[in-house]
Amino acid sequence: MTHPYIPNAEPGVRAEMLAAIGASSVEEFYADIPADLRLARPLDLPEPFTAEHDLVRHMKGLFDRVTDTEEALSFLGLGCYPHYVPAVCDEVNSRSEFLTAYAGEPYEDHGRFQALFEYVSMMGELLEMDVVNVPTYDGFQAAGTALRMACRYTSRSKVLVSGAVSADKLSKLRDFLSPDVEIALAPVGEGGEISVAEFDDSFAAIYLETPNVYGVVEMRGRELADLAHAHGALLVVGADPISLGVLAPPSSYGADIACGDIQSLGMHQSYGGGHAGYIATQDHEPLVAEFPSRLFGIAPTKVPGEYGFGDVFYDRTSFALREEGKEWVGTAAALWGITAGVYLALMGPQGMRDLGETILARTRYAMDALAGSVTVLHRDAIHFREFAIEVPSSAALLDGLRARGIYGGVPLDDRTVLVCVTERHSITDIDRLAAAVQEVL
Amino acid sequence: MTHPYIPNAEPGVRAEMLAAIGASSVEEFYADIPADLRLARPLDLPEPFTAEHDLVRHMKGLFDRVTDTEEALSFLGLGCYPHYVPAVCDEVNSRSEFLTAYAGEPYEDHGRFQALFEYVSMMGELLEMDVVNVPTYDGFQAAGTALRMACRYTSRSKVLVSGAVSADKLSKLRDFLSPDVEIALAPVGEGGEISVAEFDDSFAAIYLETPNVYGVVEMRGRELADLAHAHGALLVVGADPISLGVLAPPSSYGADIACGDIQSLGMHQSYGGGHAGYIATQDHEPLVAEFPSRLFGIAPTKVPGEYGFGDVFYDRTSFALREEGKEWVGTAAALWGITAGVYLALMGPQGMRDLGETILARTRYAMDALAGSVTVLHRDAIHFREFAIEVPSSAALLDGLRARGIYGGVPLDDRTVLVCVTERHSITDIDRLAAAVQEVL
Amino acid sequence: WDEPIIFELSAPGRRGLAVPEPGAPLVELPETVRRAEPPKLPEMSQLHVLRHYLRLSQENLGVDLNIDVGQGTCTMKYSPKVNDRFAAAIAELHPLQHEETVQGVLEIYWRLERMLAEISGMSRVSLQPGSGSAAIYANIAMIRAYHAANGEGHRDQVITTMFSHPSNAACAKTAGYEVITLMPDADGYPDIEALRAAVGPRTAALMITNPEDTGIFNPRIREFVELVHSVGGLACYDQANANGILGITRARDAGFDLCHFNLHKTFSTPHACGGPAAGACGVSAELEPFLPGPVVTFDGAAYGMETPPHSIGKVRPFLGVTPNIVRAYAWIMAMGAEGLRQVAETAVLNNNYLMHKILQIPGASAPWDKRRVEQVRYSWQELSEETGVHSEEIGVRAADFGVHYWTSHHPYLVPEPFTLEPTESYSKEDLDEYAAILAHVASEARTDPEFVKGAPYNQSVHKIDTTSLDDPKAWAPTWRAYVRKHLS
Amino acid sequence: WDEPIIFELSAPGRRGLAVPEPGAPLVELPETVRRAEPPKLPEMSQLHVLRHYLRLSQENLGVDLNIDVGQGTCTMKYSPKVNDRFAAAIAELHPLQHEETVQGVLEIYWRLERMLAEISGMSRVSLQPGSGSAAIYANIAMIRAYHAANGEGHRDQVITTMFSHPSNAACAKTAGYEVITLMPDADGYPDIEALRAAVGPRTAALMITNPEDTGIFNPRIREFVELVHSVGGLACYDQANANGILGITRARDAGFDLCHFNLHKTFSTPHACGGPAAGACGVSAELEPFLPGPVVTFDGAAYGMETPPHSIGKVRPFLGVTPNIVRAYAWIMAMGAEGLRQVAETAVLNNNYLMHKILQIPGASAPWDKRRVEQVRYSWQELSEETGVHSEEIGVRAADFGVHYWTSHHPYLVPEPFTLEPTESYSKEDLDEYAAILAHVASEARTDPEFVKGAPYNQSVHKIDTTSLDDPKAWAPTWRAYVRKHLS
Repeated sequence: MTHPYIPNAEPGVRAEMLAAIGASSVEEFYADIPADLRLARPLDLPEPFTAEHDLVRHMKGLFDRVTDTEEALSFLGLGCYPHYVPAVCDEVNSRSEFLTAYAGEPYEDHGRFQALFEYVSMMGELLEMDVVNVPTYDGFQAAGTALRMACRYTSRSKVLVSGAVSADKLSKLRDFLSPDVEIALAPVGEGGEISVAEFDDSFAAIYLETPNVYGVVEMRGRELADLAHAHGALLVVGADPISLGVLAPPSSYGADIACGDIQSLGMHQSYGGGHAGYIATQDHEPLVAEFPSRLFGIAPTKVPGEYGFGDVFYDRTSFALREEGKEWVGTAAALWGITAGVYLALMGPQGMRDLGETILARTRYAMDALAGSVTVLHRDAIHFREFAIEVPSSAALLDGLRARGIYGGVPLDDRTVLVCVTERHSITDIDRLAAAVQEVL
Repeated sequence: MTHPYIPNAEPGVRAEMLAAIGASSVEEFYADIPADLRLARPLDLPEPFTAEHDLVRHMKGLFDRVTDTEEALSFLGLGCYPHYVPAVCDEVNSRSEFLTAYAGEPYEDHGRFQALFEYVSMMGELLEMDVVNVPTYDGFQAAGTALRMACRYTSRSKVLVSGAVSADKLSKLRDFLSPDVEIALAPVGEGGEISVAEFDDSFAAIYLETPNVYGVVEMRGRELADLAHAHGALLVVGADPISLGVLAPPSSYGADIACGDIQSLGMHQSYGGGHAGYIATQDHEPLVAEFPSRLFGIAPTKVPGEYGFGDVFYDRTSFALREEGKEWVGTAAALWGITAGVYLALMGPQGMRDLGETILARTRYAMDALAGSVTVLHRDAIHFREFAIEVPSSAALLDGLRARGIYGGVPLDDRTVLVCVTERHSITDIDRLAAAVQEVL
Repeated sequence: WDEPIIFELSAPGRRGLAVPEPGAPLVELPETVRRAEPPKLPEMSQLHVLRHYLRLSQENLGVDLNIDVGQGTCTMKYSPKVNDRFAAAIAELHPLQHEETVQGVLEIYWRLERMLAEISGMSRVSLQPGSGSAAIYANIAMIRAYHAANGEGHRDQVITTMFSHPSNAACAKTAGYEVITLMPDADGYPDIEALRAAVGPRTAALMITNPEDTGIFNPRIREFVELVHSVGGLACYDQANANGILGITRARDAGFDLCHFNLHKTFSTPHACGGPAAGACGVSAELEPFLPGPVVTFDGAAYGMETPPHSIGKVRPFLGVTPNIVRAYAWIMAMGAEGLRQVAETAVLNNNYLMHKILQIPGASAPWDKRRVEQVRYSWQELSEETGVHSEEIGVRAADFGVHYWTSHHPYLVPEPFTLEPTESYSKEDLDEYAAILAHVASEARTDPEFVKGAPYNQSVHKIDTTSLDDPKAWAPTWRAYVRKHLS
Repeated sequence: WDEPIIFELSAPGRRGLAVPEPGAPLVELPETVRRAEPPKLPEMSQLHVLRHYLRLSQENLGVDLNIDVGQGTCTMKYSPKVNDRFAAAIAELHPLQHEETVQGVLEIYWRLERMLAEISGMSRVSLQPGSGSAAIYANIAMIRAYHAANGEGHRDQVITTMFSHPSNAACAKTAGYEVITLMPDADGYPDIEALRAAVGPRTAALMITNPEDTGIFNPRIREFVELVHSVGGLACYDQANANGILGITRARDAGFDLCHFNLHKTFSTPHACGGPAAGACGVSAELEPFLPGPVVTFDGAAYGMETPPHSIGKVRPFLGVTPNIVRAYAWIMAMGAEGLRQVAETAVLNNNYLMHKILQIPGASAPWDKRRVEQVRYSWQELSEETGVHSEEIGVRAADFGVHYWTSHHPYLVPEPFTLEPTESYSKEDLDEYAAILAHVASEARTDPEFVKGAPYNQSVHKIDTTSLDDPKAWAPTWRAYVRKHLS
């Protein structure tokens, strides 16, 4: 049978093509592969499900053995968030034209260039910064690259990183900044904020996040920007753009580079498959020169008034210069950039503000609701979407909640659990969590 | 708040538009509606869920209270069938361009005309008939209209209808053929086939289905065609096109009109939402004149070799002639026609034959598997997809099966249950049903 | 794209889908019922089928793509994407599942029925019909059954108006009635004197739209109803044009006995290239027993189904076009009472704004110069007389600019008609752009009429020669007919 | 469509989505952290956002729409639609759910890992990297960690070839290595003498593609690996070009210690305008302890996760780009061993057939005149010298006919390059059509070179003036920069 995915597997057309080429068999084309490298047996793979229906049944059998966050009530966050994804976001990113395109020219793929230009432009408005990259892989990579940018820009090789960063991200930073960049960790203060004791001219940057890993909104951005600048260093701020309808953008208190993950802006959790990273700066040429990612810009065409698009400052990239480019560039997460653009266009300024207010209010409500039975950490700080609680045993609490159909949070350690509340959690959901926590403890 | 679905509800733009018109308020436009017809209070409707997320939660709450045929193991058929729907079918019919279009001209909606022309053309190949309508509502309507076509064509007002037709369809026929057409019922013979005792020149048509309501493939089509023709009547055959990869098309044994439902060809069950009706004849002008539906034909354009499309013989329709047209025409089920076209193109001749063979084999397997514990009706006949079993109590059996997660079939009466088997039912599924039936009885 | 007919893309041996192997012994078919020759369906790989249909889709417009105000009477509005998800959620529900396994869906039916009853003022609603016309037919069937049950089977006339949808006339005729069509009076209203002359002991019903397809609301509608009631007839309201009067006025309040809605118009379910649609029949308490069966019941705890005692029976398989029932329900739930009223008011504002712009185009008029509700049937009569360009040609030329319109149903009582209904979904900027395109084409018609008559220039195909379509020797309603008549 | 920039579609007060009301007291933010001015995002109704993006989508191609053989090295193949369903099925899974609630997904990871290990001959596979380049980086990070663990941290050179993807060079550099790039020898193979000269005690690894981006398979690949091994270096195989050799030859069998696959190339996950993609790193037993963590474990009953003892740590959040892991798994399960071999053979047949057609076009050549596997880097040098038309211009003109191609990465070692890789997804008719379009454009270049240089004529926009994009004073990488520099 001719496989539905391989039109020219049909023997008749195969013979016709071989005849046209003048070859006797496909084997001829493999003549350069030495015999001792040839695999003499078929690959040892499972029997295939060639019939689409049989494949669907097989996959369904696997998916029947998961219980997702719509079946359970989930308060899991820590870098992957259950914000509501508008139907229009899914509609646009599932369009074949976007889903299956790749790297065409700004003519036949004008739509991709425009959609990504619009994405970076909307992010620019949200961040109040003039330069935003076509997305890199994720927020981890964005932070790593932002710090390397700062090092290249300042010609220094040491960075001060907030201790209120997730362990996984720190692991990525350690690997990615190796071997040449040293990481110093700034401790977390009593209030849950970064605390900077020592700083000097050897540092390229201060890196902090807001809201940080404990959900705490950092209050001293301006002060740290001034400190960094006084020492010729940059302030790099990791910020989830979902918060920027209500929180001040990092640029407003002097951050030189903003970065983060855009999964919140219209991407599903997808078991970690919805991530993409942004990096933003002002339009300062020496700093722009340090971006490894592609930057899309608007340009005139030969028809007056018509907009075309193209790569800004392409000769920074590894596509242009191989190892002489900045880091590397390749396929990353463009579709999520387009999707985030759709999300921001749907929300508009008003939607972003309303959303931020709802999240702030519900986070506070949840903290208050849980405070009756557990210790809520950093309770006086302003929290956005996440907060940590201290419990006798993280595992015991979470196991007990899971038995009640609740994914109660992410264990940060044996006694600390991070709880995430978004606009998708109704007051009833939160009350249910609070009641269940009380019950389990 | 300006509703996301109503751009001009925004007060500023509203005022601007009113000013442009020179009206002081929207009330002016309602001046023709007498005060005593005006509703003096707001409609008494539930509080809305304006936030999309809240609506999603509400709907999810409702959908949580259904258990569908992927959660249970279902053997339900009787006019709505669980055939496998290829992903490409869903992809095409969910395209905005098709889903939200309506009735444009053959220029800006060239794609719709071509897709529907291709659908009728593929149906024509399957049926070996030259004229196929743009879909009507469903198979019920198709049968009703086919019989009215036969009556108009023969100028007679009596039809012989097989008793092996579902009660619901018979109900529709009775209503739709009122007040002027008389229905005589032909009994079902021992073997499960139609049995025609008396027939004369007063009849406009014989109507039979194959496979019929018991899943039995009618063997005497040619004989009944000859009988009908001998009396100046037509043979009208209801046939599910899904069977025609293996079964002979009605035209091959002399049917004058074929009709039926195309839900099998790529539509989901959708709680009865996947139906569309086809009617087909040969290219015989007086019979073509009796179609009420639109017929799409191919036509030249002013560019040589280019294909355009348009309505064939438009002046039959109620759009052209109001009550002087044939029955009526209106929005029916075009999207399912397009989808069925996609389905047939995916399947091709080989797929349709393979599918038919699989269904025939599994139906037989299921009959044999159940024959151990219940009486299988018409067991010697050839069955396609459905068969009836006789049990002590339909309700008791089905309740017992349902408690085991199986929808065992549709009760035809207190002691007869119709069981449906398609390519989606694996041998294991069938064995599971057989074991459960034995257990329940 | 210059996309071939699908049969031209076929090559032997290819296939788009594999199906499960039997896994059981094959069944031998006797020759009498075995297909002799395989059907000549196209043979294509999966990507190629997909590509073909994606290209065709791109050769189509749709509400989501253009400023779709030109499909007057059809209430082209935004079908929220989220509602498609809800429709998909019931894809695997079989309509004959036991009631206890489908409580959520029955509840949607029940609640939508109650909401439509409130919107129309009617007592009960059936959601079974597959479209607006099917709902009209169901209404006339109920009227027939009602009179028959009352021993009034002799009533054999149905009265309608020329600006009511043709299905009112056609369905009545199909149901066995003689049809009397009232023409508009000099003011553009249905002629009440003609009605007075028409009613009598043979009158079964009045079937009427209001506002009519002209967009004019008949202010004497209650008199019409009363006149028909006075002779024992029923009054049936075609509410295809309800979008401008939601929450403003109700069918039952004007005395109607039956009405229908098109859920794919007023209640936003997608038009889907011409269906699947969904219709709803609303009836007064008196007509409840005649509703198509089954209807959904609720005993305060569980939902069920029952068939009314004098039901006309099935008008369609199963309970209704459920995906659209679900969508319409979700749409109303996203709007609420205040939202529906905003829909109506905005649709009417948009229409009047657009009318204001269109009437500034030289050569365009809105006959009868009456107030309009949610749409207008305009006329290019003046322009056409001056230039020889017909309305249909102007519409085709407008398509070159990415929009279109349709003229109206035959007969063209309004000469050189075009019918615009902007609904609440469009913005002021959309209406401005649409009016500007028509103004541009109208000016082209004056400066170069032949150019406009030769349109389109910017579409997938050029001007079509339709003569063969009405010639039985030449017409080709399928590819096989085309091959037989033109290629062999 | 002549679609404006989205900011131009904004009007005050409109919105595309409403969000849930707080339902709890609002939190007052101190001024230091409160946003002062609302962001200048567009204000649009939902339909208008949708319409804008649907129109943009129609201004884009993609595998599903065109004959996408021109994106050589990228293995543009059909991504089965059914696999998108599977990807959607895990949309609501959080990556930190307890292992017992995600057994089915862990099983997919586990099984895909085993299948890729069999396909490459490697011992273990990590599916964490977000793309091919990220996988290359993970491989170099493992190499670095391996040498460090063995006290060989002084090895500071990585050797690659000019026709390996630039990310091999760039990632090695980013990881702190000096990069040595081997140029092709006179026959088009990587120069083994140059390798011999390059290897030594400073050699950390060889990072190489085979077949290279020219489509030429290096028959002495095992010697390359052995040379590097002989000085204590590791050999790392970039398998971006694996599509033609699936089931034919395996990385480990040639002695490689590490390799990577691009799941969005060889294993059919969609390219998505440039990601999300997915990469897989395969390693020998010796390198297993260095894999990124966590990896999936299976004890015969349940699936779990663990971090290898000397793991380089996270290269990405969580376990991997799961939607693409699911798609790649489903694709292999639809193919099986025989199917994969058919993929390879057909991709190679298609490539050789297309090469046969392309080389008949006067002015086109395939430098080095060697046998090719799954793609070819061609040259228009002859045509360009004759006509002055550059390869890039020919590609842009081809877009007027609904296809396109990509030239290659810089530097253009093959002069006036274009790189075609037809994969197994395309039919003979597709290849014929594609070759015919290029032949047509090439003949246009001869008859009217200026016309070709002025292309495109049939696209959404005309020839772009790119000068401003490299000028810091004029470039506009966002709309706000454009407004500031050009509109105010």
